[in-house]
This record gives sequence, C-alpha cells and structure tokens, in this order.
Amino acid sequence: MSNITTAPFTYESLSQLTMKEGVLELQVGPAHAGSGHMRILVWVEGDTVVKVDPDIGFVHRGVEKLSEDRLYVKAIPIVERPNLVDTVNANLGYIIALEKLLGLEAPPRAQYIRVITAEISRIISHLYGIAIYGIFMGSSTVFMWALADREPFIDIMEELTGARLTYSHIIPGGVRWDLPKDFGERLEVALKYLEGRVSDYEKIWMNNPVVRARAEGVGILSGAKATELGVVGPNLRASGVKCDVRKCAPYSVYSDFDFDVPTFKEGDSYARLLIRVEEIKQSISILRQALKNIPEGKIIYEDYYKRMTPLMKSIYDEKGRVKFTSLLTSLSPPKGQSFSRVEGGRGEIFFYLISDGTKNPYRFRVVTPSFRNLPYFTHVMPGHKLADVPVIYGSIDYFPPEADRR
Amino acid sequence: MLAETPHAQKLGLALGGSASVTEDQKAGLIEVRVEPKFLMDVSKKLKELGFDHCVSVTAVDYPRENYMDVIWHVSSYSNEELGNKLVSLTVRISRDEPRVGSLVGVWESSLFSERETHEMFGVEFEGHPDLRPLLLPEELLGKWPLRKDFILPKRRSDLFRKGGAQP
Amino acid sequence: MSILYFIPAQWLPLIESGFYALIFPGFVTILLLAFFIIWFERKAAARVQMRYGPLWVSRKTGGLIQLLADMIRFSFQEFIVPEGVDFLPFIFLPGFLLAFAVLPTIFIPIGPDYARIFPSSYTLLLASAFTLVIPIYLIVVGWAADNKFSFIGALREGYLLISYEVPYLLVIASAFLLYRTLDLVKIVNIQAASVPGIILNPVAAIVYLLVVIRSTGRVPYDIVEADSELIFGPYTEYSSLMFGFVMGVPYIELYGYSLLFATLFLGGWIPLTGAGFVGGLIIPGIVTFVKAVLVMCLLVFLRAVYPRYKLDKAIKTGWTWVLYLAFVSLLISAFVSYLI
Amino acid sequence: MVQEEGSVYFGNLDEIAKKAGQFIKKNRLASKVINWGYTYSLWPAYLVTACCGTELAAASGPRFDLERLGFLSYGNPRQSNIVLIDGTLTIKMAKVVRTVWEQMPEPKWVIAMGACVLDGGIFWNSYSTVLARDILPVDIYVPGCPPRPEALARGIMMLKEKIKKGEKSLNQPTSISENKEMREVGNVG
Repeated sequence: MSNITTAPFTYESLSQLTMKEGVLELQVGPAHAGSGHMRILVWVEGDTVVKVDPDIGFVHRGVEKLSEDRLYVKAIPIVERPNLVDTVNANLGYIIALEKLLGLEAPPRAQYIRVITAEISRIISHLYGIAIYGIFMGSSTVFMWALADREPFIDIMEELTGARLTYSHIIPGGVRWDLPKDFGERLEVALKYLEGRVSDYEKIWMNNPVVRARAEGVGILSGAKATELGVVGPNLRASGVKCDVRKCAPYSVYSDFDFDVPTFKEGDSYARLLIRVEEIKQSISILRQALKNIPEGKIIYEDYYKRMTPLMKSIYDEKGRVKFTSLLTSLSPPKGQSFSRVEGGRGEIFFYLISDGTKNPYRFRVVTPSFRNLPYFTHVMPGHKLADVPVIYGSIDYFPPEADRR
Repeated sequence: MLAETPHAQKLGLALGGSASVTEDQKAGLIEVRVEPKFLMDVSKKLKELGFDHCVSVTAVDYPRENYMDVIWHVSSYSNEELGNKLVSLTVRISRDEPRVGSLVGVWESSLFSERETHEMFGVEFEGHPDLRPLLLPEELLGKWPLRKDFILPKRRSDLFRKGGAQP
Repeated sequence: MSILYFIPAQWLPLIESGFYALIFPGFVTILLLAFFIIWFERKAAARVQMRYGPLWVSRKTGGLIQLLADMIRFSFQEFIVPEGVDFLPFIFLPGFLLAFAVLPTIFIPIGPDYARIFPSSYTLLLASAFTLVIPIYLIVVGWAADNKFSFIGALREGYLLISYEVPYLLVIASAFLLYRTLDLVKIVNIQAASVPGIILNPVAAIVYLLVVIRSTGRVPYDIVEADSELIFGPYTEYSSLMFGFVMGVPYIELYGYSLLFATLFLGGWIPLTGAGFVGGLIIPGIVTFVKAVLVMCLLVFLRAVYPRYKLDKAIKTGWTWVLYLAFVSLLISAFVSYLI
Repeated sequence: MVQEEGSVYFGNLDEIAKKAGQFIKKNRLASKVINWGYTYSLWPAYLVTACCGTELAAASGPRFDLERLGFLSYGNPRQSNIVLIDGTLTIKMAKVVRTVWEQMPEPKWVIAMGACVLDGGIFWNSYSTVLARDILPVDIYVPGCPPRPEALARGIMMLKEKIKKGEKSLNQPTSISENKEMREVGNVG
C-alpha cells in the first residue's frame, strides 16, 4: 500500500466539489461513533476520499477569554479542563509561563514532583490514545485493556491529589502536596504491571495481522511535509523529525534525566501507534530515575514559605501540604510577557501570557497539540479509502476538546 | 529587559534594516517587529534562516491606544540550534481597519491559526485561501469575542434572566 | 406412545415436520439460540476484556436474560419511518430477511431419519441457495433507507458478496465432488463410513469458515456494519422492533451456516444413529446442534481478538487467496474422492 | 368511508396503535414488564459533547463496567433511548444534541453529566455555552467536574427508579428554533 499518492490539497470552493458528479458528501459526526466531538466533512468518489474538511469548535468554550477574566490562580482549572486526559502537562505549562512572569523558580523537590506527575499523566494520555485507536479500528478489547491499565496510575494520582483527573496540583512556586510515604513503592508496582502489559499489547495488538494490514502504509506523512505543516508531538516524531521539547528546549528539570527520544522514519499510522508504546517505555524509565534521585527539601518557593501564616506553616510542616494562601490569590505579576513550551502527551503545548500589572492576565494564549495536528485531516486523509479515515484519526490521537479549547 | 543581545543582533543583521529585533531575556523570546509592508519579506527571510514552522498566530487588542498587535510565533524543527528559540513576529495594525497580509504562503502551518484569529479578532488576512469561521457558532460570528470590548458577565445572577436556576 | 394413539396416522408426518420446523431445530430453538449466542458474545468478550458484561438483569444466571430486556425495549419503542425512505421495502424487508435467514435450516438434516420429513436428494444445493439470497435483500435494505451510510454499506455488501460467493460455490462444488452426492443425509453417512469431512478436506473447511465470517458480518469481516465508519451500514435508519429483526438476522444466518458446516465437515450426528422420529431425528439432532453451537461460539469469539478488516483488502483477499484455496480444495476433493 | 392511502395494506394503523397503547397503560402487569425491559436496556446514543466523555469512557471501561447494568453505548440515535450529555453544551453542540434527541424513538430519557450543564460550572460566564435545561427535558443530573464514574452509575440507578415509577421530566423546553434564550446567549457582551 505504499503507492498511495496523497492528492494535492487545493482550496477549491466546496460547492464545486458537491456539484461534481459521483462525489458523495458524508458528514461524519458529531453524533457518530467514529468522530468524537467534531464533524468531519468527507467527500468520497467511489470509495476514495477526495477532500476532508474538519469542522471543529463543538467544544469551544472560550478558555482564553475566560482566563483573561479570572485571577491568575483561578485560570489553572480552566486550563486543565480542555486537556482532561493530560491535565498535569497543561497545568505545568501554564505555571512555567506564570513563574517566568513572576520571576521565581520552584525548589528542586517540587520540580521533581512535577516531572513525576507529568510523566504519569503522559502515560495516562498515551493509554487513552491507544484505547481510542482500538475502538476506531473496531477492536473493543484493546479499548477496554488500555482503559483498564490507566486505572492504577489514576489511583496513584488520586492518592496524591484527591482527584481522578483534574489535579490542579502544580501552583506558582511549587506543588500543593508532598509525595506520600509509600509513593515510590506503589508507583513501582504499577510500573512493573504496565511493563508486563505492554508486552501483552505487542502480542495481541501490534503484531495482529489485521492491525498491520490496516495501519501499515496508511496515512503517510513525510518528515519534510510534517515540518512544513507544523504538526507536533509523537506524530511528528513518527515521521522521523527528532524534536521533543523535553530535549530540545528543556524545561523544569528534564535536563537531569537520561532518556531517548524514539523516532520512526515510516510516518504511517502504524508508526504513530508504535511510538506511543515506545514513549510509555521512556516515561517508565524517567519515572524510575526521578524516584531514585528525588532530593529532599521544600516543595514551595522559599519566599512564599516565609510569608505563610503560622497556622499554614504548621500544616505544611506536619502534612507536607501547601494551603492556598492569600498570597497566591492576589498574584499580580509585573508588566511583561512570557511564554512556555511543554511536551504534553499529545505534543507541544504552547502558552503565551501578557501581563499589564493587574490581577488578571491581559492576554492569555494557549495552543494545544491537537489543534496543530489538524493538517492531518486536510492533507493526509485525501487519497485514502473511506475505511482509512478512522484509522488515521485514531492514530493521531486527536482529542477535540483540546483542539477547540479557545 | 529588552536588549540587543548577540542572538538578536545576529538575527537583526540577517533580516536587514526592515525589522527591529530585540530579545526579551526574561521571557527568552526574540521579538521581531516589522511594518506591515515589510512583513512578507521578513517572514521569507526568517524561513530561509531555518524557522520552518509557525507555533501560533494570535492578536493582542489594545482598544485605548486603538491598535492591534498580530503575532506569529515561529520556531524550528529542522535546525537543532534554533529549536530552542522562539521568535515572535509582530505587526502593529490599526484597530479600525484590521488588515494584514497572510503568511500561509510562507508557513503553511499558520493556516488554521489565522482562520481562528480572524474569527476571534476580526483581523482580515489578505491572501488567505480559506477564511471561513472555524470554531464559533453562527450566532457569535462578527462579534469578535477575544477583543477587549467584548465583556463577559461579571455576576452569576446576570445569567439567570428568567430567575430560578432549577428546571 | 399413548398420546400418539389418539392422533390419526395420516397426521403424524405433518406433526413431525411441524415440530421440526417450529420447535427443534426450527423457529423456537433459533430464537432461543440467538438470545444465547448474543449473550455469549457479550459475555465472552467481557471476559477477555476483564469485565463482567451484562449482569444485573439476573445476577444468578450471569445476565442470561439481558437480551429479553433488550427485546422488550425494542418491541415497545416507537417505530420511526424517516421521510424519504422507500416505504414498502423499508417496512417489509426486515421480515423477509428474518424469514430467509430461517429457511436454510429446514433443508439441513439433523438426524438420519430426515428423508421422511423432506424427501429430497438436493438438500445441500437448496440450503446453500437460500443462504445466498440474504445479501441481496441487504443491498435492497441499504438502498431503501435513503441514508448515505446505508447506501455505502449496501455497496460494500455488494462488493463483498460477489468476491466471496465464488469461493463459496467452489467449496460447495468440492463437497459435491468429495461425496458425489447433494443429499446431506448421504453425505453424513459417507463420513460415518470413513472420517469426518474436515479431515478429508481441511482446506474446504477453512474456506467455508472464512466465507461464513464474511457473509454473517463477524469480526474481522464486519465491514458492512462497521460502527466506527458507517454506524451499522444498511441498518442505520431502523429503529425499535425492526432493528431487533435485522440485528438478529446475522446470528440466525450464522446458525444456518454452522448447521451446514456441522453436517458437511464435522460428521453431523456421528456417533449416534437410529430410526423413528425421536431416535432418528431428535436425539442425533442434539449432537448436530451442539456441534453447530460450538462452531458458532468459536466464530463469535473472534470479536474479542481482531479489529475490523478493510474493504479493498478483503475484496482482494477474496479474489486471490480465498479463491486459490477454494481451487485447491477442489483438487483435494477430486483426489480424495478418487481414493475412497 | 374513504380509505386513506397506505391503509389499504395495513388497515388503520393509528387506531390499532392507539388501542394497544391504551391497553398497555391500563394493564399494570404489562406496563410493569415493559418498564422492567426499559430499565435494563438503557442504550445511550454515541454522542460526546465535551471533556466529561473521558470519564464516560472510563465508566464503560473494565473497572466500572456500566454494561453490567444494561447500559451499553451504542452508535446510533435510532436504536438508543438515552441522550447522555457529557459535559459542557456549546451553542454549536446544543443544536446537534437537540437533533439527536428528535431522531430518537420514544420513550427516551436524558442524563446530564457534569457541572457545566447543570449550572455552568467553571465555564459559567463563557460566551458560547448553554445549560442543558434550555435544550432538553433532563431527567437526571450527575454533578461533578468531571463526575466520577461511580456518580454516573448512581445517576443511572436513579434513572432506573424513575422509569419504574413512570415519572417524566417536568422541564419541557421548546425546539431549538423557538428557543429565544439560546439565541441571545451571544449578546452578553
């Protein structure tokens, strides 16, 4: 199937296409088992897709506008909601941008805790992506397995933060809770379990002849084209472009860790599946290193600790818990701008903040990976068969609420 | 904080006199400010230098001063040295007639972001191939929600016009 | 025998064939079996997926009557006839589908004494002929529903029908070549004298199973229904009881195919044999029935393992490998029948 | 008596259906059996409106396994009987939800999941969201942001109780084209 030639993408008017004889317009979604929260307009000629037009915005809730209307701290939950599968990385990206504005840096222990939670979140996100890929290809077993394997990690995060998905764990200057005592052992058990399961996936899913027949050679995006279209994350690396923000522009304490950036040169749907599994393996290794090397110390910025009330200080010393101080709710960074780039589960999350010296951000800009992966619909899908549409869709791990967030 | 650092100087030399290049050291951001008429040339030069993809297109609204900043954030995948840099290419345009050239011809990755900026701010991207609305429903078209004069309700009671929150 | 005493002797064959068609292995058994097999499918898949599957509806039996609840719900839901459908085909075809799915079972003997009920020496031909009618109705259903997804589903059915019908007919031909008769009772008797057909010609059995998976829409060949692409293809617009019908059709079809498989390749009622209605039909019939149900369970279980195959590749496979295998099975049949 | 077109084949279908409906309503045993069938066969249409969909997926996953309760996510509104609004309703999505609701055969129910559809949640002053009660007659609200799968399971159990008692939702919003309030949502600025 390597001889698929991607039809050149042209912006001919839609009416012309629908008038053409033999071309059928299909509206896939939003109430469709293979669409998620978006509408994909697909024009097919025979069984071949001629043109695809993603119609997004069904989950557009105005995250940017709402964040400009809220206090800096109150924007954290709003930032988390669109990336509900991968909340920690979104949270982390926003906080890094905010800390740059404020001109402070979290202590090392807090940074390590951030990395640990971010990597757990990446594992959760990748497993969710594999699950969605499975159900789009018609295999409910992989959907169920991947969802089941998320649960141990959700449990661990729940023990740490008290919520299943929306943790709001990272705050300006540090994190809200210190790790519980037996956190390391519990995480190790979960990691061992996951390692065993990954080999199970390879047996039943990755080496399944039907999966290979459907995914290999489908939805090829070359490295050069991927660069031009600006796609991000595992999808980009599956096309052979070695760019991981954790490596090329390290943030937090990622420069302390020794890990690989897996790449595949095929750039097809199958490579995009494999790369997620490889990244899970890398995340496991990062988590082990982090657990081994985590330093002792404070989990909140020194200056903020000093300015805590005695009651809060006592709570912090006893339970390792940062109570929300009035300090955090009245943050007003100096005038200026800042940005952050974070490698989330689906790719690079970009935050851009402009402060005018008040308590609300003047301009709050977030670009999420799914939004930047939209060219997969317009550029990769045409030229394939109709049955390949859900395969490509599933392989790019597209999460509509994330793309529509603004 | 805005300073003529070595990076900025190098970039300024490469871009020629049509752009003013500064580096916001605190943010780690290289700012390139251009006049609208030089936008195309500068963007092409940036692409030649290796900034091969556009991360985001956005606008910042300043209603009191009556102008808008349209910002392209660009970075690089192919050049590892440039990979950890982020360049913001800023154009200041009038708020009454927000028109600016589209850079889809230079960075194809800015296609969807420009569509979005158009519907959120009303910025007209000249030469954009496809400026249909992307995210907003029909009811909100032409209201430019992200402009600063689009004000959200401040109190919850404003929302319940009919009174009584329960069905 | 005391009850039979009061019944006129000339009625007995009628009652026998009525029992055969309506109770066992006919209509009632088929309905119960459809309930069971759908439950088994959901339950087996759930087992693989580390879940319970349907349970709370009757916890002691493990949710066995889940389908009863679904059926009651379907029966009393509103039946929507969308604007723009072809009214008569849309209304009547689910019934036809159901009827034609049940019909093949009438021609398939489940016991040695079957010739009394349906004296014909062309039962193999009749059974396979009636099983092959259903896809045509499916195509009509997809056309009548006036929905693009239904239409595409119907087209897919058409493509697949043609590409897999040829291997199917070749397999039937190779069975004919192997046993040199079209009478299924004789076919089983030949197997009783030698060995079951699956040993005589394993290639034919494999091709047969492939075709069954395709034409009943089992995973990985659920290309026509394809819920994440076509949202159940030809059935998209059906609601309430009509959907209950069309949902049950593939399972009933599967039953017919499995019975045929049991008689053609698994030796039918071997090792039991006998005469009379009970001894020659019902008791050996249970053996055939169990064999058929096992085949069904195997085919239904594939859902837990495979994702969906792709249309063009399925057609390509149908015209290449499956067809080659079918020809090979023809050669093997010729060779084996020369030996025995 | 003039025969209407179509009644040639079927007799007077409407009359028959009416009589059957009345019989079922009067007959307590029949209505009990039917309601039993409904309670164990709740199939939501495959419609995800926002981010609570991830928790819906987790709820149908192995750990919580809502299929135990006879709750099976199904592809198509024509064959399902629940609209499960999982998460924020935007104006754009609300139209779709209403369409899906109108495509569904009677009887049908609505479960609204998440704080956003209940009273707005953290998106309460967003410019593009609406509340579920303006769109559909909601039977059960499942609060939470996002609600835990257990909460969803409890919502389903409550819906079962409601079906057994034969209760209907009190809120009957008009169809979307007549819903003025929704049209005005964009005008808050």
